[in-house]
This record gives sequence, structure tokens and C-alpha cells, in this order.
Amino acid sequence: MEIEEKFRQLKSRGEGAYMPHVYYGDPNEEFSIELIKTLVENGADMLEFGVPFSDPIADGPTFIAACERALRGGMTPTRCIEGVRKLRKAGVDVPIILTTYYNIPYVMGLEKFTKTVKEAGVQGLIIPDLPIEESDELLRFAEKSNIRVIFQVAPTTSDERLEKIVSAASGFLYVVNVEGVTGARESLLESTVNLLKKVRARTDVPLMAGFGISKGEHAAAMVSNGADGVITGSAVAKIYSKNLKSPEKTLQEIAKFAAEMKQACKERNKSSTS
Amino acid sequence: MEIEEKFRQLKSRGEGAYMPHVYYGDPNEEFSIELIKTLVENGADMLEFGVPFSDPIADGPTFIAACERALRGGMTPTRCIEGVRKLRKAGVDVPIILTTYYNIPYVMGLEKFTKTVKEAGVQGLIIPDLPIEESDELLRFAEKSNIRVIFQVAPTTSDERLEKIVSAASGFLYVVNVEGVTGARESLLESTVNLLKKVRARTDVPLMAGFGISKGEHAAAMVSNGADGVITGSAVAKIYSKNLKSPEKTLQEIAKFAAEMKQACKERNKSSTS
Amino acid sequence: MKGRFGKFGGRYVSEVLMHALIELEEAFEKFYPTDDFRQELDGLFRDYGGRPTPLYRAKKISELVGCKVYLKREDLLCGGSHKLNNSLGQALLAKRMGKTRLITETAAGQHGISAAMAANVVGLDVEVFMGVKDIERQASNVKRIKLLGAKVTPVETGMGVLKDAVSDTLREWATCTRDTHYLMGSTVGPHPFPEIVATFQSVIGKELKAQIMEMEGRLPDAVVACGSGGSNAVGAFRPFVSERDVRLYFVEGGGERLDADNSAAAFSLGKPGVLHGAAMQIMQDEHGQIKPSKTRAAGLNYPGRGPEISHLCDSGRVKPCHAFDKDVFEAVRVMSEKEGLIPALETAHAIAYVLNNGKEFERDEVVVINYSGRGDKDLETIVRYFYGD
Amino acid sequence: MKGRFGKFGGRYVSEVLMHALIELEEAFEKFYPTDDFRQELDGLFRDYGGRPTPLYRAKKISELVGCKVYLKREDLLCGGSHKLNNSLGQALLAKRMGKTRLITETAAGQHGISAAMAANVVGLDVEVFMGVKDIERQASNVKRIKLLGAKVTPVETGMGVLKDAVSDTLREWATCTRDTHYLMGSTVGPHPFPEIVATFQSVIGKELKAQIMEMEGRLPDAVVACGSGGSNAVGAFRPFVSERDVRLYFVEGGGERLDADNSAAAFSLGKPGVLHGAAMQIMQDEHGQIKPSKTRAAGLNYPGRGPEISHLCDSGRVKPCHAFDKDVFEAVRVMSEKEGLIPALETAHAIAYVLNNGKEFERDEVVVINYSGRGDKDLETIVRYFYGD
Ligand SMILES: Cc1ncc(COP(=O)(O)O)c(C=O)c1O
Ligand SMILES: Cc1ncc(COP(=O)(O)O)c(C=O)c1O
Repeated sequence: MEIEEKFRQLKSRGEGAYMPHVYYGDPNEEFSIELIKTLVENGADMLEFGVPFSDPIADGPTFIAACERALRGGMTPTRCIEGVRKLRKAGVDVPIILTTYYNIPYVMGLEKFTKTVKEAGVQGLIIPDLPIEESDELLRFAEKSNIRVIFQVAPTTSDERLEKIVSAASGFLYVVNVEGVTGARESLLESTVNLLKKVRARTDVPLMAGFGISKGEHAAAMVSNGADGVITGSAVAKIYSKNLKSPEKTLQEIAKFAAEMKQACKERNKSSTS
Repeated sequence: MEIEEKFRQLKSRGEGAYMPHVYYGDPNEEFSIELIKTLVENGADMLEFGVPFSDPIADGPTFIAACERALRGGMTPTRCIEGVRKLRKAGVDVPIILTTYYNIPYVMGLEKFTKTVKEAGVQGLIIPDLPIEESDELLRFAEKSNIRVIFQVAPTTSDERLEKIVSAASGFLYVVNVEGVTGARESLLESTVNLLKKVRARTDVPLMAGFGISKGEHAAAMVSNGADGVITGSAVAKIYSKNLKSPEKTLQEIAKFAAEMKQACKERNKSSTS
Repeated sequence: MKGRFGKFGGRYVSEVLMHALIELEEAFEKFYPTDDFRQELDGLFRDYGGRPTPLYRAKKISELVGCKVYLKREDLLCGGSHKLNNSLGQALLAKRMGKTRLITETAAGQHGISAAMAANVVGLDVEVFMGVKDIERQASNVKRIKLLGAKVTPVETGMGVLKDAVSDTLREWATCTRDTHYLMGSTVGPHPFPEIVATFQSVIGKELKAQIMEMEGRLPDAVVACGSGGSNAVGAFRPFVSERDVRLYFVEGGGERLDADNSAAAFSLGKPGVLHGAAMQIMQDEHGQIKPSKTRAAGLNYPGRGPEISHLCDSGRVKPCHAFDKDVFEAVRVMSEKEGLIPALETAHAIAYVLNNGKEFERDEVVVINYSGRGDKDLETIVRYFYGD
Repeated sequence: MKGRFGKFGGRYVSEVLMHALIELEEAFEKFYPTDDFRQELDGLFRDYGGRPTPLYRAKKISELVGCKVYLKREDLLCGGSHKLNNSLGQALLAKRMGKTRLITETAAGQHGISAAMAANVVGLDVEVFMGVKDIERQASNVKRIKLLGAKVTPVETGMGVLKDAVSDTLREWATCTRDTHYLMGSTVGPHPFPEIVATFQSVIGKELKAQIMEMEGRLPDAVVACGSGGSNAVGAFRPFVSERDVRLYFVEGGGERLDADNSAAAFSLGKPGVLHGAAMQIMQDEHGQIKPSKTRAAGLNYPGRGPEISHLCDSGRVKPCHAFDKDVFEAVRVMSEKEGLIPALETAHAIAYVLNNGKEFERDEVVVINYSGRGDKDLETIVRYFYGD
């Protein structure tokens, strides 16, 4: 399913979108597949599929550790792309947004990368270390492969740059709501709401709020204040990291978490700015 | 007995003078007294009586250790002077040449020092760190107290300086026969003979050869080549240093050594330059 | 294009850092050209840092190599290496920008020291991120940094080495750009860092050029510098890049031997990639995962080569080369015994290259080694190498 | 009289050394005034040593003290202290005299290092005598000296400290004056050493005078230097002795407290005497036995004060003062955190005196501290003091 279709669907149901972020292969591939299935079955509308990188400079401690474990376990970008194929075969049909750092596509070659991931079943790309200024080439090849490049906007993004980002945006925009890196926070910033309003005034592209969302109430606050959905980052990894020997034992808790997040995304009208 | 008289006596007997050097109070005062008696009884014609100093820069390892032991045992310049008195009382009647570094008389005051040591029974002074250039004041007070100041001459002493030294010399001249510090050496330098000849040509003051003399044959070679006698430095201390717990046990060996040295000084005509 | 050196450079950072980089770029363009800034910086360079550093004709080394060897004496700069040039410049800039705090990362500790010094002189707080492994290896420099009042934050992510410390400092910066300046320690990172660092370091090359003209009446035939990020090399090379007759040599850490697990020779073993915000020459596996580098010289232990030196080597203007650990230690010995100077292990790479490649330099050629730092920080390592424990 | 400073100085050595001292005196008088010698020395000072060293206006320290404080940055001299001025000068002189070998003694190790450096530069062998206790306390400098190719000879006589090393070096010299020069490390010893060392060190004061005239347009109100033998102090003071309005302060090691077994404050606790060839102010007992001095700063741990500084203090021209160990460490901390400079423990004595005696200096007075050396050599001691083991 393409991203746009997913948002049309959700819109028609009056729901916000929920997208969890996982690093594929942490702590092993089998678990990742089970994890993703669980997330999708329990409410994930889309999947942020992380390709582990050795130096994830935009990630916090939980995801740094996740990348390290996955790489130690032998995960590679090629095996990740293979993993997307497996997921599709296994019936996972939500849009998959592949996330990785720019060096991975850079080394594979942008053309080959975009083509290969598209063929495997990927709908969009998030490259956290690729700002709009550096993305011409990727945009060109992504367009060729009919794949979306998801950009971020932040409270610190200037109007001038916001203009540029908005005009290149497709799929959705990733609204970074804290001046920080991924990591579960206990409260949200006032500024996020202002940011959502500011971006909304300039584009109809869906807005997904991310960074630091780890509770239903965070999600509800976001969707109630103009977000088209939320992304949870390390929250899920935090749950299974508590039991890395038998992570499958945490799937039930993760299912509950996903369901709660999705539920919150549906409640946009019941909640208000927190 | 004055130094001059001693040399006259020896000359009339055709003998060279033997003067051993000891640091008083090493390892204790009682032993020093016994040691000195033994030396005198076995042939020492004069005594170089060392007042221990904390930083004996013209001495070698044996005498450095001797000074340290004596100082650790509580020896002081005042007690040394007292020691000279004791020796005189005990019947030691050879000329006593008191040796110490310049800081000792400097701190006591030159006038007081020369007077006190003379009264105690000292005939001469050796201050190894006092060259002719710095000795005007000491010479003045020494003359007042009728005490000799013994100067050194070395192979490196220039003709000009030799002239000065010779004209200030009294008692005897201390001929340093190696370019070095006190310490037993196995052989003598050709240059010593030349030095003895050179000095002899300029003065009638007796010449005592010192530094590195530890065997009868050294002494014999010296007296056979123009020296009026020899000084043994650390050789004696080396003997008793072997048994510091009961140094008195070495007195016999020391007696033998002194006798051998004295004997060698008598044999000036039997030996030749070695 | 601004911030680009051929195909290298750029600004590959997450959105949350972009404004800080733009702010920094603007501030640099605004303040650096002013007389006021230059005068204050020149004053600090001279009175605090000890600039100009001398150019010393190393007679004994010259004899050994068989040409005229000069040493540009950055070891005499306050703190013991070229690092202070950059730290003073950036600290001053941060102060002008109204920042109250510096963060930075360090491997050998040299940059951490210079950052702490500069922060104190200018009046800023400072926090230094340092890999746990480097903290262990560079114990005495850690003490120095702490004594200078800086906070030292251990970095446990990754391998606990420089590249991880850079990552963590970037992460930290993303949370505090408003009041904090990231004092990048070498000509690496996203634009404008490589340009800023190179600008402040190029005082080396400017002095060197004037000095050699005075002493030899002509340009040198070769300039040799060690490096990883490339700041001392680029600083020394810049004024000579357009002088085509001056050969430029960049000596990286060969490590034990030329294979990716035992070396830091990114020009021999790496390929272009993107790391820490810039496209550059990097040691990495076939998938693009960054490889840890390995060399006994902590300051060369970085898998990337800054954009400018990457381009200079890629374009053929600079000859990339390397020296192996054992030759490096030998160079330390020779320099110590012949010229009375104990070089930093990093610096000794440049020396080793010249000592071992005398054939490249003809009898009356003039060769300048950028003597980037002194070996005090490496003393334990050096002594253990020669005398055992 | 030549070699006399008031009642101090002279040449109290055994006959076997006299010719060497006379030869040295003649050589110094012959070579030093020549253009050839001066040019070579000035060249080494500049290109090898890094002279002129800066005069740095320490703003934060100035605020703390309440006057304008400048630092004469001898820490930036190659080797990390003022010692190289003298070593280069004497090594060059020894070379001109045809000597092939230098011997010297060292306590903190700073002079040993500078001697080894100078020997290598000039091309002489070098042997350094060092008390066994100092070898233990200054382990890292011992390693530096060895790395520089010098032979380090442990001195076990006496207390195994500096005064014993001086004695042993004098003993050694007596056996080898023909081919060996004794590179005396401070303004002590028999004439002509105090004069030679002061002459070579007075480059400090000459530069300082010109620099302060340029920066302040007038002479300083005070010059403050630490010392034991007095070489850095005399070097800094000489050009100001005749300027009666310039106050001169000499800060010696107060140690733990002012009693002879816990201090190195020879001006407070000593009296005139004769040691190591000269009459000078010395810590000694009532009989004239030399007392070992005690201070945490190895370089101040000598019981004597050189003839010239003895006379300058005795005559009232220089004010002798001292700083206690705990204030010295505090001064290290303040200088590190405020100005980013870690001073040598010796140097920190001068800093401590100024910090603790702000009342002596009025608001617009200009005070110059001779910043004699950097603290790298003392890092272990300093860190242990502040942070424990
Ligand atoms: C003495 C010295 N030289 C060279 C370097 C390498 O840095 P760069 O490549 O930035 O010159 C370092 C880094 O710590 C260093 O300390
Ligand atoms: C840094 C420093 N300052 C001062 C001194 C004291 O020496 P002087 O009294 O000769 O200046 C030393 C001696 O080692 C030293 O290393």
C-alpha cells in the first residue's frame, strides 16, 4: 500500500496514524519479524524499518545499542532489504518506510539502492542525516523508483528552509518535536503545537510527530493538535531490551503498547493539548 | 711538634714522611682514637685529621661514607677539636693537620677557628675547597695563630698560579698526583714525577704526594722521585669499612698497612720510578 | 559550492542541527573578517599561544635524509600541539555568538586540552567527550583536562573511541545548540566546520611560507604533514596548494600493517562515504558500515579523512602516504637523539616518512615537516615500547 | 672583584678544578662577545627554543589580584622551562672550547632535559647526575632524559637529592675536565658559573623589558620570580636592578611550614656559608653542616641561594619571600582554571605569592610574574594532591 493511500484511509476513518520504529535484526532477525507482525496486528498503520548503521548519530542510547546488537548479529543492509521481502511475503501490507543513515545508500549507489528497496516492497525513505540541501540526487532516483523521501521539520527550522522542505515533501513530513535525539521523554513541548500549526499552514502533506513519544497521552495530544499521526521511536525497543535473552516474552507487552498508541491516535477529539 | 721540625727530623734520618688521613668519629670516636694511636705507633709521621663535613665535594665514595657515618654518630667540629685535645693528652705527639671544608671555619669565624684549633694542638690546616685565590683571610688568621695552611698543587696548576702557591706555602705542599678525587688507584701517572720536579725547582717547602696512594710501591715510587713523603687517603678507611660492626678487629691489619707504608718511605733509594 | 571540496564535504546532519550550522556559518562570515576579531585572535595567538612558532633547520635529520629538512615547530605552541590555533579561534567565535558553553570531543586528549585552555581564556564552560578506551589510554591528558576545569564525559557507545565520541558530541549538541558551541577539533564534520578549522589552522602555512622565503629565499620543494582529520596538514598546505611546484605529502597512520583491522590508512584502505556530517574518504566495509581504525597514535585513530584533504588527495594535488608503527617509534628515537626533540606519535609519522623515503628528496631540496606536536603525552607509550615495563 | 657579588660568590674548589674554571672563564670572555657566537646562540634561541617567549596579560588573574598581572611565558620555551636558555648557551660554549662531553646534574629533571636537548643540538655527549630520590620522584622526566640519549647516573651519596648530585658532578668533573664541560644548571657554583648562567638567562629580562615597554609604555612596578639557585629570577631581574622604582620579589619554597626540616626557605632559615664552590645564603646547622631543604617543588629543593640572588636580597634590592606548599597547589588550580595554564610547581610559588599578597600591589600597578615553566612534569603530584590516588 502506498503512503498516500494509507493516509486517505485513515482520514476517512477519522484516525491518526501510528508508526513504530524498529531496527531490523535486533537482537536477531526472527524476533524482528515477530515484533513487526505483532506491531502491525495491534494497530501500527505504517512501519519505520530501521537498517542498522555503525554510527547512528541521530539516535539515542536505546537505538545505538539496538544497532550495535543487530550489527554484531551479522545484520547487513542487503539482509535488511531481504527482510522487507520476507515481511511482504508474510503478509505484512502496511507502508514500510525504510530508515537508515546516508552512508548506506551512498555506498550502494543511490540508483541501485532506491530501485532495490522499492522492489523489495518499501514505500518511503527516512535518512535522518540528509537535510533538504543535500538531497537532490536521492530525490531524483527516488522519484524514478516511485519512492517517497520523508523530510524532517523542527522548531528550529527557519521559514526559508521550511519553504524548501515543504515544496519537496511527499508521503509525509516528520515533525521533530524536541530539540534532541530519539529517546522517550515524559512531557511534550509547547513549541511542538506551534510547529504543527506553522507547517500545516503551508502544506497539506500529512504531518507525523515523532521523537520522545512513549505514552498514549503524548500521542493523543499530538493528534489533537494537528498531527496526522505519531511515530514512536525507542519506546518499543526499550520494552524488549529488558529481556534480550528471550525478547519474544515481551511481545505481549509490546502488543498492548501498540494498541494503546493506536487507540490514542483514534481519540484525537477526546483529548486536548497537554 | 711543629711540621718543620718533623721534616727536619726525617730528613736527618733520610726518611720520607708518611701521613694517613682519617675522618674523626667514623664510625665512632672511640675507634678513631684507637685508630690514630695505631697509625702513629706503626709509623705515621703526621696525621691528617678530618673534620667530617656534610658535603665533602673533594672526597670519593669511601670518605663520603665515612663523613656520613661520623655525622650520623653525632660528630661535630667542636667535638673534633675536643678530640685533638684528647689525642694530645693520650700522648699522640706527631704534627696534626686538620682537614675540613671551608664552610666549617667560615661559619665558626676564621679567627675563632684558627685560635681554637691551635690551642687544641693542631699544627696545620688543609681546606681542600680553598684555593690560593680565596685564602687571604685564612692565611692572615693562621699566621696570627702560628698555624700552617697547606695548599695543593696539581698537574693542571698553571705556572703562574704555582708561583703564587709556592710563595704562600708553608708546612708542606700537597701534591695531587692524579686528576681526580681521593680514592685508591692501582697505578701512578708519569706526570706526577714531572710535577714533583717542577715544584721542587721552585721551592724548598716539603712536598707530600697524595691522592690514590694505597700500596707501598706507590709510596716508594713517590719518595724515590722527589717527594718528601706520601699521604694515604681512603686506604685506611677502606680497611676498617669492611667490618664496621667491630672495626677494632681491623686494627691489626691497619697496623701492618701503616708499617708497610712507612717502610716504603724509608726505601727511597732502593726503588725507582715505577 | 560552499562547503564542498570536489565530491567531498557537504552538510549531512539531522534537521535539528541545521540551524546551528547555518548560524555558525553566518557568524563566521560576519566576525572573522573584522579587524576586531582578527586583532583579538592574533593577540591571543601571539601572547597566549606563542605564535609565530619557529621554523627550525634540523641539521642532523637533514644529514640523515640527504636534503634540507626544516621543522615547523607547532610543538612549541601552548598546549604542545597545533590544536590551540583552532580552539582559540572557535572559542572566540563562540563568545562573539553569545554562547556560554563549549562541547567537544578528543582522542589523544590534545584537542581536549586546547579546548579547555581556550575556554578558560575566553571565559566559557567546557565539556569534553572522550571514548572510554581513549580515557584509559590517555590518562595523563585526561588529568590535564580536568585540572583545567573542564568536565570530561566518558563515551561508552560503539568502541569507546574517537568516532564514537564525535557521534555522542553531535548528539549532545542537538539538545543544546542555543547556548552551546561544538568546538570541532579537526577539519571534519559538516560545513562550515572544515572551512572554519582550516582557516584558523592556516596560520601555520602562512607563517611557514614567510619563514622559508626569509631563510631560503624560495618556496620549499615539499611540505610533509601527518594527519587523520587533516587539520594540521591542511593548515600547513593551504598557502602552497596553488604553488604547483611544491610537493605536498599527507602521512596517515599505517598502524601495524596495511589491512583494515590493523591500520588507520584510510587513503589506502578506505573509500568515499558519509560520516559525521560530511562526505569524505572513510575506512568502511563493503556495506558502508564504518570500520574502527587502528594505530598507536591516538590522534590519527579516526577512520575518516576530512573533506578538504580527501579532495586534495583524490585530485592528486597531495600525495597520500602512511608510516607503520615500528617506523614511527624509530622516528621518535632518531628525532630525540639527533635533535633533542621528542615528537608526538602523530608527528613522528611525518618524520618517519621523510626518514624512510630519502630517495624522494634530492640533495639540495628543501623539505618542511609540519612538526605538529610534542611527545609528552605519549611518553609512557614510547618508553614502554623501547624499554618495556 | 670578578666573581663576587657583595660578600657572596667566589671560587671555592679544589686545586684540580681551578684550571678548568679559569679556562671556562677565559673562553666565556673570548667567545661570548663575538658576533659569531651571538648569532648562533640567537638563532638557536629563536628557531630551536622558540624565543622570544610572549608576555601575556593574564586578565583573570589580574582581576583576582587587583592589578595588571603579566606572565613572562618561559613555559613556552622548548623543553617547558627557562632552563634551555642556559643549556644552549653553555653547550655552544663547550663546543667552542673543543669539549666533547657535557656533565650536569638535575633535580626536577628540567635542567637535565634542557641539557640533553642542547647537547644533541650542538653535538655533544651528555651524562646527567641525579639523586636517587629525585629519580624516583621525577620518573617521567628521567624517561625523557634517557629518550634524548643522555646517560642518567643515579647519585646515592648523601640524601640522594640535588645537593648530592651537584657534589658528585663536581667530583666527576675533577676527573675529566680536559674533554668535559660541567653544564651548571643554575646561578650557583664557583665563578664563572653564576655569571655565565645569569648572562644566558638574562635574555628573559631583556625581552620582558622591551615587551612591557611596548605594551604598557612604561616599566613594570614589580617583577616576581620563584627560585632556589636563582637563574630564572636573576635572568628576569638583571635589566631592572638599576631601575630603582621596579620592585623585585624572589619567592622561595616555604615547604610545609617555616622550620628548617620542613622548608626550603633559605633566606628565612639560612645564613651565609660556602657550598659547591661559592659563598652564598645556605640552610645549615650551627656548625656549618648543610641542611637538606624540603619542598614539594623539586626544582626549588636546594639549600643554597646563588651568589647574585644572595647579594640582591642581602642588600635589600630584592625582597626575599616564600610560599607554602598548600598555597602553591591552590595557585596551580587557580591558574589552570582561570587562564588555562598549568604551571610548574616552582612557578606556582611566584603565582601564589602574588595571589596571596594582593595588598602589596595597587590597582593600576603592572606586575610581571616570570612564568618559569609548565606543570607537565608535576602532573602526577598535582593530581594526587587534588584527587588522591
Ligand atoms: C600532535 C598531533 N598531530 C596531529 C594530529 C592529527 O590531527 P589532524 O589530522 O587534525 O591534524 C593530532 C590529533 O590529536 C595531534 O595531537
Ligand atoms: C620551572 C622551574 N622554575 C624554577 C626553577 C628553579 O631554578 P632557578 O632557581 O635556577 O630558576 C626550576 C628548577 O628546576 C624549574 O624547573
